Amino acid sequence: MTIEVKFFASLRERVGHSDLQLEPAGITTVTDVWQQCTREAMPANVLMAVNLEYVQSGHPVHDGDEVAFFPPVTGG
Amino acid sequence: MTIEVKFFASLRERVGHSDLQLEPAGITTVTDVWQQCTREAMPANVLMAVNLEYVQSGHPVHDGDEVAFFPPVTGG
Amino acid sequence: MQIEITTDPISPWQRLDSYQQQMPGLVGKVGASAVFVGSMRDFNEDESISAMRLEHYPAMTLKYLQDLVNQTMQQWSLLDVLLLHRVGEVTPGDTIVLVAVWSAHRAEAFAACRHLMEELKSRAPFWKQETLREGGRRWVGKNTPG
Amino acid sequence: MQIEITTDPISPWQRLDSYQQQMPGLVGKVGASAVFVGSMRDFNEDESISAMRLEHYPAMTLKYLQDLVNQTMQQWSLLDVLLLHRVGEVTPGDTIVLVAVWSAHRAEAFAACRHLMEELKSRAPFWKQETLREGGRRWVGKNTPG
Repeated sequence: MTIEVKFFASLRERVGHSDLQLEPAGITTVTDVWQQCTREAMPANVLMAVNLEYVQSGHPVHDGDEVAFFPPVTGG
Repeated sequence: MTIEVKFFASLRERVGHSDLQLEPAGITTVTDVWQQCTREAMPANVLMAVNLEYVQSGHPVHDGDEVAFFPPVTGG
Repeated sequence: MQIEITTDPISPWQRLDSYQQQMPGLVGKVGASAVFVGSMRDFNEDESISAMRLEHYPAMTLKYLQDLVNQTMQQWSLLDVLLLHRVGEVTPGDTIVLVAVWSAHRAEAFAACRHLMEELKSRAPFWKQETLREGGRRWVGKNTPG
Repeated sequence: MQIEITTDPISPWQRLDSYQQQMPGLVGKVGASAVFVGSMRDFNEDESISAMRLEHYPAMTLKYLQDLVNQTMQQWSLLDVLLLHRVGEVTPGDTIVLVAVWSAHRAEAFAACRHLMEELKSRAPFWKQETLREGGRRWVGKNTPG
Protein backbone atom coordinates (compact mmCIF):
# COMPACT_ATOMS: atom_id res chain seq x y z
CA MET A 1 0.00 0.00 0.00
CA THR A 2 0.94 3.65 -0.17
CA ILE A 3 -0.02 7.03 1.23
CA GLU A 4 -2.12 9.06 -1.20
CA VAL A 5 -1.38 12.80 -1.11
CA LYS A 6 -3.48 15.55 -2.68
CA PHE A 7 -2.94 19.30 -3.17
CA PHE A 8 -5.69 21.74 -4.15
CA ALA A 9 -6.13 25.20 -5.65
CA SER A 10 -3.30 27.72 -5.21
CA LEU A 11 -1.33 25.19 -3.16
CA ARG A 12 -1.51 22.67 -6.01
CA GLU A 13 -0.01 25.28 -8.35
CA ARG A 14 2.65 26.32 -5.83
CA VAL A 15 3.77 22.77 -5.03
CA GLY A 16 3.42 21.67 -8.64
CA HIS A 17 1.54 18.44 -7.89
CA SER A 18 -2.12 17.54 -7.61
CA ASP A 19 -1.72 13.85 -6.61
CA LEU A 20 1.27 11.93 -5.27
CA GLN A 21 1.78 8.43 -3.91
CA LEU A 22 4.32 8.07 -1.09
CA GLU A 23 5.91 4.99 0.41
CA PRO A 24 5.00 4.97 4.13
CA ALA A 25 8.59 4.35 5.30
CA GLY A 26 9.76 7.17 7.58
CA ILE A 27 6.35 8.87 7.72
CA THR A 28 4.75 9.37 11.12
CA THR A 29 2.81 12.66 10.90
CA VAL A 30 1.20 15.01 8.40
CA THR A 31 4.28 17.24 8.62
CA ASP A 32 6.41 14.31 7.44
CA VAL A 33 4.14 13.89 4.42
CA TRP A 34 4.54 17.55 3.50
CA GLN A 35 8.31 17.40 3.77
CA GLN A 36 8.56 14.32 1.56
CA CYS A 37 6.48 16.06 -1.15
CA THR A 38 8.14 19.47 -1.42
CA ARG A 39 11.01 21.64 -0.29
CA GLU A 40 8.57 24.55 0.09
CA ALA A 41 7.99 25.70 3.66
CA MET A 42 4.49 24.82 4.88
CA PRO A 43 2.39 28.03 4.65
CA ALA A 44 1.03 29.26 7.99
CA ASN A 45 -2.56 29.18 6.76
CA VAL A 46 -2.47 25.73 5.12
CA LEU A 47 -5.36 23.38 5.94
CA MET A 48 -4.82 19.63 6.25
CA ALA A 49 -7.05 16.58 6.14
CA VAL A 50 -6.45 12.90 6.73
CA ASN A 51 -9.08 10.53 5.32
CA LEU A 52 -11.43 13.47 4.57
CA GLU A 53 -11.33 14.92 8.12
CA TYR A 54 -9.59 18.14 9.16
CA VAL A 55 -6.48 17.52 11.30
CA GLN A 56 -3.49 19.44 12.64
CA SER A 57 0.06 18.98 11.33
CA GLY A 58 1.08 16.62 14.15
CA HIS A 59 -1.71 14.16 13.34
CA PRO A 60 -0.46 10.57 12.77
CA VAL A 61 -0.45 9.14 9.25
CA HIS A 62 -0.64 5.44 8.47
CA ASP A 63 -0.16 3.29 5.41
CA GLY A 64 -3.25 3.56 3.19
CA ASP A 65 -4.26 7.00 4.44
CA GLU A 66 -5.32 9.83 2.13
CA VAL A 67 -3.64 13.12 3.13
CA ALA A 68 -4.68 16.48 1.63
CA PHE A 69 -3.21 19.99 1.80
CA PHE A 70 -5.10 23.07 0.70
CA PRO A 71 -5.41 26.86 1.21
CA PRO A 72 -8.25 28.59 3.11
CA VAL A 73 -11.58 27.59 1.55
CA THR A 74 -13.62 30.08 -0.48
CA GLY A 75 -16.87 28.32 -1.40
CA GLY A 76 -20.46 29.44 -1.06
CA MET B 1 -66.67 66.23 9.69
CA THR B 2 -66.46 63.34 12.12
CA ILE B 3 -63.98 61.06 13.79
CA GLU B 4 -63.87 57.62 12.17
CA VAL B 5 -63.34 54.76 14.65
CA LYS B 6 -62.40 51.17 13.79
CA PHE B 7 -62.17 47.99 15.86
CA PHE B 8 -60.49 44.80 14.66
CA ALA B 9 -60.41 41.06 15.39
CA SER B 10 -61.31 39.93 18.93
CA LEU B 11 -61.75 43.54 20.03
CA ARG B 12 -64.31 44.12 17.29
CA GLU B 13 -66.31 41.15 18.60
CA ARG B 14 -65.94 42.24 22.22
CA VAL B 15 -66.98 45.85 21.61
CA GLY B 16 -69.65 44.85 19.10
CA HIS B 17 -68.71 47.40 16.44
CA SER B 18 -66.36 47.38 13.48
CA ASP B 19 -66.84 51.01 12.36
CA LEU B 20 -68.27 54.02 14.16
CA GLN B 21 -68.49 57.72 13.38
CA LEU B 22 -68.18 60.08 16.35
CA GLU B 23 -68.93 63.79 16.63
CA PRO B 24 -65.67 65.46 17.71
CA ALA B 25 -67.29 67.48 20.51
CA GLY B 26 -65.69 66.63 23.87
CA ILE B 27 -62.96 64.44 22.35
CA THR B 28 -59.34 65.36 23.07
CA THR B 29 -57.42 62.07 23.24
CA VAL B 30 -57.59 58.46 22.10
CA THR B 31 -58.86 57.51 25.55
CA ASP B 32 -61.84 59.84 25.05
CA VAL B 33 -62.64 58.07 21.78
CA TRP B 34 -62.65 54.69 23.50
CA GLN B 35 -64.92 55.90 26.29
CA GLN B 36 -67.43 57.36 23.83
CA CYS B 37 -67.62 54.05 21.96
CA THR B 38 -68.02 51.51 24.75
CA ARG B 39 -68.51 51.03 28.49
CA GLU B 40 -65.94 48.22 28.39
CA ALA B 41 -62.70 48.94 30.23
CA MET B 42 -59.79 49.42 27.82
CA PRO B 43 -57.78 46.15 27.83
CA ALA B 44 -54.19 46.48 29.04
CA ASN B 45 -52.77 45.03 25.82
CA VAL B 46 -54.90 47.04 23.37
CA LEU B 47 -53.03 48.66 20.47
CA MET B 48 -54.08 52.05 19.09
CA ALA B 49 -53.49 53.94 15.87
CA VAL B 50 -54.38 57.45 14.70
CA ASN B 51 -54.30 58.00 10.95
CA LEU B 52 -52.57 54.62 10.40
CA GLU B 53 -49.71 55.27 12.86
CA TYR B 54 -49.27 53.59 16.24
CA VAL B 55 -49.92 55.96 19.20
CA GLN B 56 -50.39 55.83 22.96
CA SER B 57 -53.75 56.40 24.67
CA GLY B 58 -52.96 60.03 25.52
CA HIS B 59 -52.37 60.95 21.87
CA PRO B 60 -54.48 63.92 20.67
CA VAL B 61 -57.40 63.31 18.32
CA HIS B 62 -58.76 65.93 15.92
CA ASP B 63 -61.82 66.22 13.74
CA GLY B 64 -61.35 64.11 10.61
CA ASP B 65 -58.93 61.66 12.21
CA GLU B 66 -59.20 57.88 11.82
CA VAL B 67 -58.73 56.10 15.17
CA ALA B 68 -58.31 52.32 15.42
CA PHE B 69 -58.24 49.89 18.35
CA PHE B 70 -57.04 46.31 18.04
CA PRO B 71 -55.54 43.40 19.98
CA PRO B 72 -51.90 42.22 19.71
CA VAL B 73 -51.12 41.42 16.08
CA THR B 74 -50.63 37.83 14.92
CA GLY B 75 -49.65 37.99 11.26
CA GLY B 76 -46.81 36.37 9.38
CA MET C 1 -39.59 46.47 -4.75
CA GLN C 2 -43.01 44.90 -4.47
CA ILE C 3 -45.42 44.55 -1.55
CA GLU C 4 -48.68 42.66 -2.02
CA ILE C 5 -51.49 41.65 0.31
CA THR C 6 -53.68 39.08 -1.39
CA THR C 7 -56.60 36.72 -0.85
CA ASP C 8 -55.21 34.46 -3.61
CA PRO C 9 -53.02 31.44 -2.84
CA ILE C 10 -49.27 32.19 -3.01
CA SER C 11 -46.86 29.82 -4.82
CA PRO C 12 -43.69 31.17 -3.21
CA TRP C 13 -41.02 29.65 -5.45
CA GLN C 14 -42.91 30.39 -8.67
CA ARG C 15 -43.42 33.98 -7.54
CA LEU C 16 -39.71 34.32 -6.77
CA ASP C 17 -38.79 32.81 -10.13
CA SER C 18 -40.95 35.25 -12.09
CA TYR C 19 -40.04 38.23 -9.89
CA GLN C 20 -36.32 37.66 -10.27
CA GLN C 21 -36.63 37.38 -14.05
CA GLN C 22 -37.94 40.95 -14.00
CA MET C 23 -34.79 42.33 -12.37
CA PRO C 24 -32.18 41.75 -15.10
CA GLY C 25 -30.39 44.99 -14.22
CA LEU C 26 -29.24 43.37 -10.99
CA VAL C 27 -27.54 40.34 -12.57
CA GLY C 28 -23.92 40.42 -11.41
CA LYS C 29 -24.74 42.94 -8.65
CA VAL C 30 -26.60 40.49 -6.40
CA GLY C 31 -24.36 38.21 -4.37
CA ALA C 32 -26.94 37.07 -1.82
CA SER C 33 -30.66 36.42 -1.55
CA ALA C 34 -32.34 35.49 1.74
CA VAL C 35 -35.93 34.28 1.77
CA PHE C 36 -38.37 33.42 4.50
CA VAL C 37 -41.65 31.62 3.81
CA GLY C 38 -44.21 31.18 6.59
CA SER C 39 -46.90 28.57 6.04
CA MET C 40 -49.96 27.36 7.92
CA ARG C 41 -49.51 24.41 10.28
CA ASP C 42 -52.30 21.98 11.14
CA PHE C 43 -51.51 22.02 14.86
CA ASN C 44 -51.16 24.89 17.36
CA GLU C 45 -51.23 25.09 21.14
CA ASP C 46 -52.35 21.48 21.65
CA GLU C 47 -55.18 21.61 19.09
CA SER C 48 -55.62 20.32 15.55
CA ILE C 49 -56.46 23.21 13.24
CA SER C 50 -58.52 22.67 10.11
CA ALA C 51 -58.62 26.23 8.71
CA MET C 52 -57.76 29.81 9.53
CA ARG C 53 -59.03 33.27 8.68
CA LEU C 54 -56.58 36.16 8.37
CA GLU C 55 -58.04 39.60 9.05
CA HIS C 56 -56.14 42.86 8.57
CA TYR C 57 -56.44 46.64 8.67
CA PRO C 58 -55.86 47.23 4.95
CA ALA C 59 -54.75 50.86 4.79
CA MET C 60 -52.53 50.64 7.87
CA THR C 61 -51.02 47.28 6.92
CA LEU C 62 -49.93 48.56 3.53
CA LYS C 63 -48.52 51.79 4.99
CA TYR C 64 -46.76 49.93 7.78
CA LEU C 65 -45.15 47.45 5.38
CA GLN C 66 -44.12 50.14 2.89
CA ASP C 67 -42.42 52.17 5.64
CA LEU C 68 -40.78 49.04 7.04
CA VAL C 69 -39.43 47.93 3.66
CA ASN C 70 -38.12 51.40 2.81
CA GLN C 71 -36.35 51.72 6.15
CA THR C 72 -34.90 48.20 5.87
CA MET C 73 -33.66 48.70 2.30
CA GLN C 74 -31.79 51.82 3.39
CA GLN C 75 -30.40 50.36 6.61
CA TRP C 76 -28.88 47.32 4.88
CA SER C 77 -28.26 48.78 1.38
CA LEU C 78 -30.52 46.17 -0.20
CA LEU C 79 -30.86 45.88 -3.97
CA ASP C 80 -34.47 44.65 -3.92
CA VAL C 81 -37.27 43.31 -1.68
CA LEU C 82 -40.38 41.22 -2.37
CA LEU C 83 -42.97 40.90 0.40
CA LEU C 84 -46.24 38.97 -0.02
CA HIS C 85 -48.86 38.32 2.69
CA ARG C 86 -52.02 36.28 2.42
CA VAL C 87 -55.36 37.34 3.96
CA GLY C 88 -58.80 35.72 4.10
CA GLU C 89 -59.47 32.00 4.41
CA VAL C 90 -56.46 29.66 4.43
CA THR C 91 -55.92 25.96 5.04
CA PRO C 92 -52.93 23.98 6.35
CA GLY C 93 -49.95 24.05 3.99
CA ASP C 94 -50.90 27.41 2.48
CA THR C 95 -48.20 30.07 2.32
CA ILE C 96 -49.04 32.97 4.65
CA VAL C 97 -46.03 35.20 4.17
CA LEU C 98 -43.04 35.48 1.85
CA VAL C 99 -40.17 37.88 2.51
CA ALA C 100 -37.27 37.95 0.03
CA VAL C 101 -34.31 40.32 -0.02
CA TRP C 102 -31.46 40.74 -2.49
CA SER C 103 -28.11 42.32 -1.60
CA ALA C 104 -24.44 42.32 -2.54
CA HIS C 105 -23.29 40.37 0.53
CA ARG C 106 -24.78 37.69 2.75
CA ALA C 107 -24.59 39.37 6.16
CA GLU C 108 -26.94 42.14 4.97
CA ALA C 109 -29.33 39.67 3.34
CA PHE C 110 -29.66 37.51 6.46
CA ALA C 111 -30.01 40.44 8.85
CA ALA C 112 -32.54 42.33 6.72
CA CYS C 113 -34.72 39.26 6.07
CA ARG C 114 -34.81 38.50 9.79
CA HIS C 115 -35.55 42.13 10.66
CA LEU C 116 -38.45 42.32 8.18
CA MET C 117 -40.03 39.16 9.59
CA GLU C 118 -39.65 40.14 13.26
CA GLU C 119 -41.08 43.62 12.67
CA LEU C 120 -43.91 42.27 10.52
CA LYS C 121 -44.86 39.69 13.16
CA SER C 122 -44.72 42.11 16.08
CA ARG C 123 -46.23 45.25 14.46
CA ALA C 124 -48.10 44.71 11.17
CA PRO C 125 -51.87 44.73 11.83
CA PHE C 126 -52.90 41.19 10.85
CA TRP C 127 -54.90 38.82 13.07
CA LYS C 128 -55.45 35.07 12.85
CA GLN C 129 -58.61 33.23 13.83
CA GLU C 130 -58.27 29.44 13.87
CA THR C 131 -61.01 26.89 13.16
CA LEU C 132 -60.42 23.88 15.43
CA ARG C 133 -60.83 20.41 13.99
CA GLU C 134 -62.98 19.47 16.98
CA GLY C 135 -65.24 22.45 16.31
CA GLY C 136 -65.22 26.11 17.30
CA ARG C 137 -63.07 29.09 16.43
CA ARG C 138 -60.49 30.97 18.47
CA TRP C 139 -58.34 34.05 17.97
CA VAL C 140 -54.60 33.51 18.18
CA GLY C 141 -53.52 35.46 21.26
CA LYS C 142 -50.09 36.72 20.29
CA ASN C 143 -47.01 35.97 18.23
CA THR C 144 -43.98 34.52 19.97
CA PRO C 145 -40.71 36.42 19.52
CA GLY C 146 -38.40 34.86 16.94
CA MET D 1 -32.79 15.71 2.64
CA GLN D 2 -30.75 16.28 -0.51
CA ILE D 3 -27.18 17.44 -1.07
CA GLU D 4 -25.88 17.96 -4.57
CA ILE D 5 -22.63 19.26 -6.03
CA THR D 6 -23.07 19.95 -9.71
CA THR D 7 -21.38 21.44 -12.77
CA ASP D 8 -24.83 22.26 -14.21
CA PRO D 9 -26.45 25.69 -13.83
CA ILE D 10 -28.82 25.92 -10.82
CA SER D 11 -32.27 27.55 -11.15
CA PRO D 12 -32.83 28.05 -7.41
CA TRP D 13 -36.57 28.81 -7.34
CA GLN D 14 -37.46 26.09 -9.83
CA ARG D 15 -35.42 23.59 -7.84
CA LEU D 16 -37.18 24.63 -4.63
CA ASP D 17 -40.57 24.38 -6.32
CA SER D 18 -39.98 20.84 -7.56
CA TYR D 19 -38.25 19.74 -4.34
CA GLN D 20 -41.07 20.94 -2.12
CA GLN D 21 -43.66 19.16 -4.27
CA GLN D 22 -41.88 15.93 -3.38
CA MET D 23 -42.41 16.42 0.36
CA PRO D 24 -46.22 16.13 0.66
CA GLY D 25 -45.93 14.37 4.02
CA LEU D 26 -44.74 17.64 5.55
CA VAL D 27 -47.75 19.76 4.46
CA GLY D 28 -49.23 21.19 7.65
CA LYS D 29 -46.09 20.32 9.65
CA VAL D 30 -43.88 23.02 8.12
CA GLY D 31 -44.43 26.50 9.52
CA ALA D 32 -41.22 28.08 8.29
CA SER D 33 -38.76 27.82 5.42
CA ALA D 34 -35.56 29.84 5.27
CA VAL D 35 -33.51 29.95 2.09
CA PHE D 36 -30.17 31.46 1.17
CA VAL D 37 -28.99 31.77 -2.43
CA GLY D 38 -25.43 32.90 -3.18
CA SER D 39 -24.73 34.11 -6.70
CA MET D 40 -21.72 35.30 -8.63
CA ARG D 41 -21.06 39.04 -8.73
CA ASP D 42 -19.21 40.78 -11.55
CA PHE D 43 -17.05 42.84 -9.20
CA ASN D 44 -14.77 41.84 -6.32
CA GLU D 45 -11.96 43.60 -4.47
CA ASP D 46 -11.77 46.54 -6.89
CA GLU D 47 -11.72 44.41 -10.04
CA SER D 48 -14.31 43.56 -12.70
CA ILE D 49 -14.70 39.80 -12.91
CA SER D 50 -15.76 38.12 -16.14
CA ALA D 51 -15.81 34.47 -15.04
CA MET D 52 -14.88 32.15 -12.21
CA ARG D 53 -13.81 28.55 -11.76
CA LEU D 54 -14.89 26.62 -8.68
CA GLU D 55 -12.61 23.78 -7.66
CA HIS D 56 -13.37 21.33 -4.86
CA TYR D 57 -12.16 18.18 -3.10
CA PRO D 58 -15.06 15.95 -4.13
CA ALA D 59 -14.99 13.18 -1.54
CA MET D 60 -14.26 15.48 1.39
CA THR D 61 -16.77 18.13 0.30
CA LEU D 62 -19.58 15.62 0.15
CA LYS D 63 -18.66 14.06 3.50
CA TYR D 64 -18.26 17.46 5.15
CA LEU D 65 -21.64 18.68 3.89
CA GLN D 66 -23.42 15.45 4.84
CA ASP D 67 -22.04 15.59 8.39
CA LEU D 68 -22.88 19.31 8.63
CA VAL D 69 -26.46 18.84 7.43
CA ASN D 70 -27.06 15.88 9.75
CA GLN D 71 -25.73 17.77 12.76
CA THR D 72 -27.73 20.89 11.87
CA MET D 73 -30.98 18.96 11.34
CA GLN D 74 -30.64 17.42 14.79
CA GLN D 75 -29.59 20.61 16.55
CA TRP D 76 -32.59 22.62 15.30
CA SER D 77 -35.12 19.78 14.83
CA LEU D 78 -35.44 20.53 11.13
CA LEU D 79 -38.01 18.76 8.95
CA ASP D 80 -35.95 18.90 5.75
CA VAL D 81 -32.86 20.44 4.11
CA LEU D 82 -31.87 21.03 0.49
CA LEU D 83 -28.27 22.05 -0.25
CA LEU D 84 -26.93 22.61 -3.77
CA HIS D 85 -23.45 23.87 -4.71
CA ARG D 86 -22.10 24.64 -8.15
CA VAL D 87 -18.56 23.71 -9.29
CA GLY D 88 -16.64 24.25 -12.53
CA GLU D 89 -16.92 27.31 -14.76
CA VAL D 90 -19.44 29.99 -13.77
CA THR D 91 -20.28 33.48 -15.00
CA PRO D 92 -21.77 36.55 -13.25
CA GLY D 93 -25.38 36.02 -12.18
CA ASP D 94 -24.99 32.25 -11.86
CA THR D 95 -26.20 30.65 -8.63
CA ILE D 96 -23.25 29.25 -6.67
CA VAL D 97 -24.99 27.90 -3.57
CA LEU D 98 -28.54 27.24 -2.39
CA VAL D 99 -29.32 26.32 1.23
CA ALA D 100 -32.97 25.72 2.17
CA VAL D 101 -34.32 24.48 5.50
CA TRP D 102 -37.86 23.59 6.59
CA SER D 103 -38.98 23.58 10.22
CA ALA D 104 -42.04 24.03 12.42
CA HIS D 105 -41.06 27.49 13.68
CA ARG D 106 -39.18 30.45 12.29
CA ALA D 107 -36.42 30.87 14.90
CA GLU D 108 -35.06 27.40 14.08
CA ALA D 109 -35.31 27.99 10.32
CA PHE D 110 -33.38 31.28 10.44
CA ALA D 111 -30.70 30.00 12.82
CA ALA D 112 -30.14 26.73 10.97
CA CYS D 113 -29.95 28.37 7.53
CA ARG D 114 -27.40 30.86 8.82
CA HIS D 115 -25.39 28.15 10.56
CA LEU D 116 -25.23 26.02 7.40
CA MET D 117 -23.99 28.94 5.32
CA GLU D 118 -21.36 30.09 7.81
CA GLU D 119 -19.98 26.58 8.29
CA LEU D 120 -20.03 25.88 4.55
CA LYS D 121 -18.17 29.11 3.79
CA SER D 122 -15.54 28.64 6.50
CA ARG D 123 -14.95 24.85 6.26
CA ALA D 124 -16.24 23.15 3.10
CA PRO D 125 -13.31 22.51 0.69
CA PHE D 126 -14.24 24.68 -2.30
CA TRP D 127 -11.94 27.25 -3.91
CA LYS D 128 -12.68 30.08 -6.32
CA GLN D 129 -10.39 31.32 -9.07
CA GLU D 130 -11.52 34.53 -10.74
CA THR D 131 -10.88 35.59 -14.34
CA LEU D 132 -10.39 39.36 -14.39
CA ARG D 133 -12.02 41.38 -17.13
CA GLU D 134 -8.71 43.15 -17.73
CA GLY D 135 -6.97 39.80 -18.16
CA GLY D 136 -5.39 37.27 -15.83
CA ARG D 137 -6.64 34.92 -13.18
CA ARG D 138 -6.40 35.05 -9.40
CA TRP D 139 -7.36 32.81 -6.51
CA VAL D 140 -9.78 34.30 -4.00
CA GLY D 141 -7.78 34.54 -0.78
CA LYS D 142 -10.40 33.86 1.86
CA ASN D 143 -14.07 34.22 2.71
CA THR D 144 -15.14 37.06 4.96
CA PRO D 145 -17.09 36.10 8.09
CA GLY D 146 -20.84 36.64 7.74
